[in-house]
Amino acid sequence: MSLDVTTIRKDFPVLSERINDKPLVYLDSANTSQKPRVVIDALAEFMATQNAPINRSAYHLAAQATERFESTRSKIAAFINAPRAHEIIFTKNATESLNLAILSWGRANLNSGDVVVLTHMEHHANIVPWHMLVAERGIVLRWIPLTSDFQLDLTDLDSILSGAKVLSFTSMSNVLGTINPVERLCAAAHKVGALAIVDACQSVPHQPTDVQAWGADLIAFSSHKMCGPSGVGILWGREDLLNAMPPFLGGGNMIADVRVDGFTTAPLPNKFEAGTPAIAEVIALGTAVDYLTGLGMHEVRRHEIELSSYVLGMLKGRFGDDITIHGPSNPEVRGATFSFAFRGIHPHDLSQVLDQHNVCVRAGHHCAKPLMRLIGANATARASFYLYNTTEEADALADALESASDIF
Amino acid sequence: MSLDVTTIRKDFPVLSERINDKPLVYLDSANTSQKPRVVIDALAEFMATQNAPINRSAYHLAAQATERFESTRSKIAAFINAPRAHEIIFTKNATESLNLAILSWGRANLNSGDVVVLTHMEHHANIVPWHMLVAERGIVLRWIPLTSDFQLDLTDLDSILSGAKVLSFTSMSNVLGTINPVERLCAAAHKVGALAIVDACQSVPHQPTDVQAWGADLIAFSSHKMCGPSGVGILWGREDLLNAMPPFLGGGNMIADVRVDGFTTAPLPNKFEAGTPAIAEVIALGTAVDYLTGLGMHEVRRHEIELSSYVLGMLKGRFGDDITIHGPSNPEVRGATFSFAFRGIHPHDLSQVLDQHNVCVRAGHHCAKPLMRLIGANATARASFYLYNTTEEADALADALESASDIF
Amino acid sequence: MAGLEDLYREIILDHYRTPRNRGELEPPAVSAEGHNPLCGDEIRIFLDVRDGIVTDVKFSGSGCSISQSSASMMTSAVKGKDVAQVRAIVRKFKNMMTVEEDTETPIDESLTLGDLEALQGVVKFPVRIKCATLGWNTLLDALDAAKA
Amino acid sequence: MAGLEDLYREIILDHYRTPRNRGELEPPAVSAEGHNPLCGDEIRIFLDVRDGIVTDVKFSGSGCSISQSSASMMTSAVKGKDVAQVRAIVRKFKNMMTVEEDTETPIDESLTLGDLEALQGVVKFPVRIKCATLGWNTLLDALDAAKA
Ligand SMILES: Cc1ncc(COP(=O)(O)O)c(C=O)c1O
Ligand SMILES: Cc1ncc(COP(=O)(O)O)c(C=O)c1O
Repeated sequence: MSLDVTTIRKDFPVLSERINDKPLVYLDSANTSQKPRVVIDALAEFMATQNAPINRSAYHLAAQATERFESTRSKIAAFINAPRAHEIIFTKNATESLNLAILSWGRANLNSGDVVVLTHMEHHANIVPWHMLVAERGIVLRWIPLTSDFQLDLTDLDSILSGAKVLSFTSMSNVLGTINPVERLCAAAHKVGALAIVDACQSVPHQPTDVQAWGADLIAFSSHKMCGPSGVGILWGREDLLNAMPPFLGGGNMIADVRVDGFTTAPLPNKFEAGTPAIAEVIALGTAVDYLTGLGMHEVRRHEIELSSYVLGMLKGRFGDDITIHGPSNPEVRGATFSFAFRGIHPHDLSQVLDQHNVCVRAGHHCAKPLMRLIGANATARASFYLYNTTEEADALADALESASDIF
Repeated sequence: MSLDVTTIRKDFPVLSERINDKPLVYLDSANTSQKPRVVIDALAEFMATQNAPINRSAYHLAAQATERFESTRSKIAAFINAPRAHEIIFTKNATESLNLAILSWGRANLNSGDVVVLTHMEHHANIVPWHMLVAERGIVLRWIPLTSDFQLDLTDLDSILSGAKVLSFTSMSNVLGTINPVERLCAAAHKVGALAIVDACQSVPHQPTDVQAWGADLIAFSSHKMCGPSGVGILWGREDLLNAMPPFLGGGNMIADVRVDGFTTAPLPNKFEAGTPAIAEVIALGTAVDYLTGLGMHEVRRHEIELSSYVLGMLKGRFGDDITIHGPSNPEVRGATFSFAFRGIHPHDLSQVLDQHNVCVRAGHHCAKPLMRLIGANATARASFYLYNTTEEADALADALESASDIF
Repeated sequence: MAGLEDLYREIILDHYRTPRNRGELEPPAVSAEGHNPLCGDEIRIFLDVRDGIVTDVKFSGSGCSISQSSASMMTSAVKGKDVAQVRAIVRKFKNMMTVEEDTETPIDESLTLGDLEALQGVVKFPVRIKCATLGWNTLLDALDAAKA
Repeated sequence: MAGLEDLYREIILDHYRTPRNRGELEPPAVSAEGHNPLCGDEIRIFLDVRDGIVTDVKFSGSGCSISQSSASMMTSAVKGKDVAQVRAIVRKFKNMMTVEEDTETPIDESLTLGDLEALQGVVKFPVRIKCATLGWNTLLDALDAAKA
């Protein structure tokens, strides 16, 4: 059974918006996804009729809010096949999740000269916190290079990993679309006794996730890229690992006891959830997970493979060498995210022209400047597709591209 | 002109909810406030028709989202009389704001033996991060004691502050209701060359705020306590101070450049806003600020003084020595937040019985265990009133309290 | 919505008003301390284990009617039992409270919880489950301390 | 919604296609580097200041049509002017772009921006203001470097 995209599109109010009487062609879901009506309603409904604090108060309204909040934790655990719900930590975004994982674990475990391996296709969120540890503790970074088809070059993996304490990498590149072999990488990390951290931002919204099959130690992703509200990130970690990590932010909810001379931490997950969380947003994220589960993540993935095949063929067919797509040519090893260069037109100008046709693409470095330097561009234009996008929208992108040449 | 509370109550959908056919009496706003319809609508409307990333993309939808997001920054700046909008940093809650201020500034500026002064009425959010610095760097904490009327005892202020590097304190106690003399405390801190950090969580929603009149250096507060959505906190800091502080979380949006061998930070405010923020929630917080400004913060404060006078007199009148209110007896130096002990009934049991009457109060340590030890209780019951509460609701609280004696 | 009568059964209020085994034990008895981080309740369990038998048990601290009565009933239920039996009772009680983590090992159906069954109503008030189980989790810590 | 014709005026595209003063200057000329963190554009401004006069100015780097043409027009506008005049022009331009921070000091009304006025349309595309001002902010850094 494949996705019924016509019906799905009706679930997303913004997709029916018209600007200057033309339909919106939203191709920026790798940045942030649109939200289905059920998620918006869950959020508004909670705020209007059930709003209450969690964990702290005993009255009915608060107890109900706590239960609903915790039910999202269980839903997320099931969604990524995490063994225990209390291994799910809610943060504000994937960036905080990664900082928590990297800085909390790193400050407790890494010392001068310790080697951390990253890849050349990481997002700044999986680079800058490591740079901070380079400055703080003198750790050393190594980088896995790329092949000419924009995949990780694993030829020398063993020697790159040798002696490493951590391998931290993205499951799917937000620039190239490349899907990395997560299981293989986690296994290789574990073989040398290194921790495996996965930036799962770009894959969790687009394909089934099984952290146990991956064999990962810590993974991070964001609600806002998977049909959920903004303001929520997720960190999953192995229970023993999270238990051994020092707390990251201090305050209410994360303590067992506080005295004038010290504090003790609460058990998981509270230990890592200081302060009042994004209560309504987490609850609405639960609705987003239900929505995605209802569609079926295998079907979402299949839809995006079909879209990728179409987009790759169509763009090459129409524009030949006038377009350069920075990413794998095989739809099976990539998501439907396409960075490209077109007829020498600067991506910023390109996206401005596309916007006149209501075609929304991102132009820039996509928070991956080291990768951009490798590609040899300051910026690319990026069109990223999701479960609600169609081949007609890909055509609209191509039509709009055509018109850009008229100006420049 | 005083508040028209009857009309205001209609703005808050949850206040019309009935449970078991009895009205809801929400007296837990010090924990989290209810949300007016305009805020819920702004959030839902943005998600349904204007949802887009900010800062990163050039197309119309994204530009519009960026503008609306930034307009909240300006509104918040005006609301607290901050000189520059880019001094406003959005976080996930006041707890993150305090951790950012304390850990970022503290790690760069505090060393073994350095003295930090807190008060005996602080929330865990303004204690635990300091404990973390005690463990990390060997700083020393001193505590300003309380008077018998639950105000700060400033008799020995000069000697407590002598040699201190920081004075960090709450503008209003979330347990006692006590409003502290912020200007005087900031001035005293500056006299000894100490930094003045204000936990403004409990005062910003309830009275006019002027950070320049206060003379504060850094202040923190939360959206969810001031009619805004959950998932957003605010840090304000003096520009020069924020510029000199190292970044706190690393990732996208906070960088000027990232190379394989290091990074440079973006200017304020981005430097402290790593990753995708709570876009829709920040925009809806702007609507909450408009709402509060429309009512007038002076009027809100006056309403709460009137409520306080009534509550204090009525509870004492009905229950005499059967009730002990842990907080100042003078409505002019307190907010409408009342922690109390009643006829020896454990607060948890009390709140359970009140809940049968739909009266929502918090029972517990209110994230202020050092203060609770001073009061000599593990827990108190706390009824906290806001702009939408009435004297009738105070009476409903008293009626419900009466019925608790029947059980215990 | 569950009514208060489900929560505040007479036997519970009786144990709250007249706690059994309240007090402390001197070493060589062991002890453990438990906190309910949400409401501030604190409890201390004292345990005298000799030849694998819990010969004496006491509790101190302060808390709500549910945490105090549950601790009181618990001490009555485990006093004089051998450690294996005590652990089985804890499992059975936590299972009734829906919070037993080990869901693989079967629960001993032959055990009866007696008065403790009065606490079943707490399950309808999920926030209070932590109150009811505070003493029990602390007892487990004390048992571990006795073994060490 | 503003149309593309407001943004991509002919004079802008002309400076984009045929940039003036593109290149580098050797020391003793000073230089400064600017980044647009949002889109990745980079620019480098080279400045030769002698006796308070900007005797030569060049720019290098890469970016969109707006950032490149704005830098190109800027170099034409400031070359040969004295430093005070240059700073006044920068202020006037940034004021037109709605991003001049110093709103107290009056803007010199007698100054004319000439071709640069073509960039006024950028204001209707707020995201692009950073593109238009990138070279100008970098010029200010270079002026500071020349003074030091
Ligand atoms: C691969 C990758 N990692 C991390 C992030 C950061 O996510 P967020 O901005 O939600 O914190 C993103 C998205 O921006 C991403 O694409
Ligand atoms: C005085 C005070 N400080 C800090 C906080 C923490 O705020 P938040 O939970 O929104 O981070 C609160 C509220 O819980 C508070 O009342």
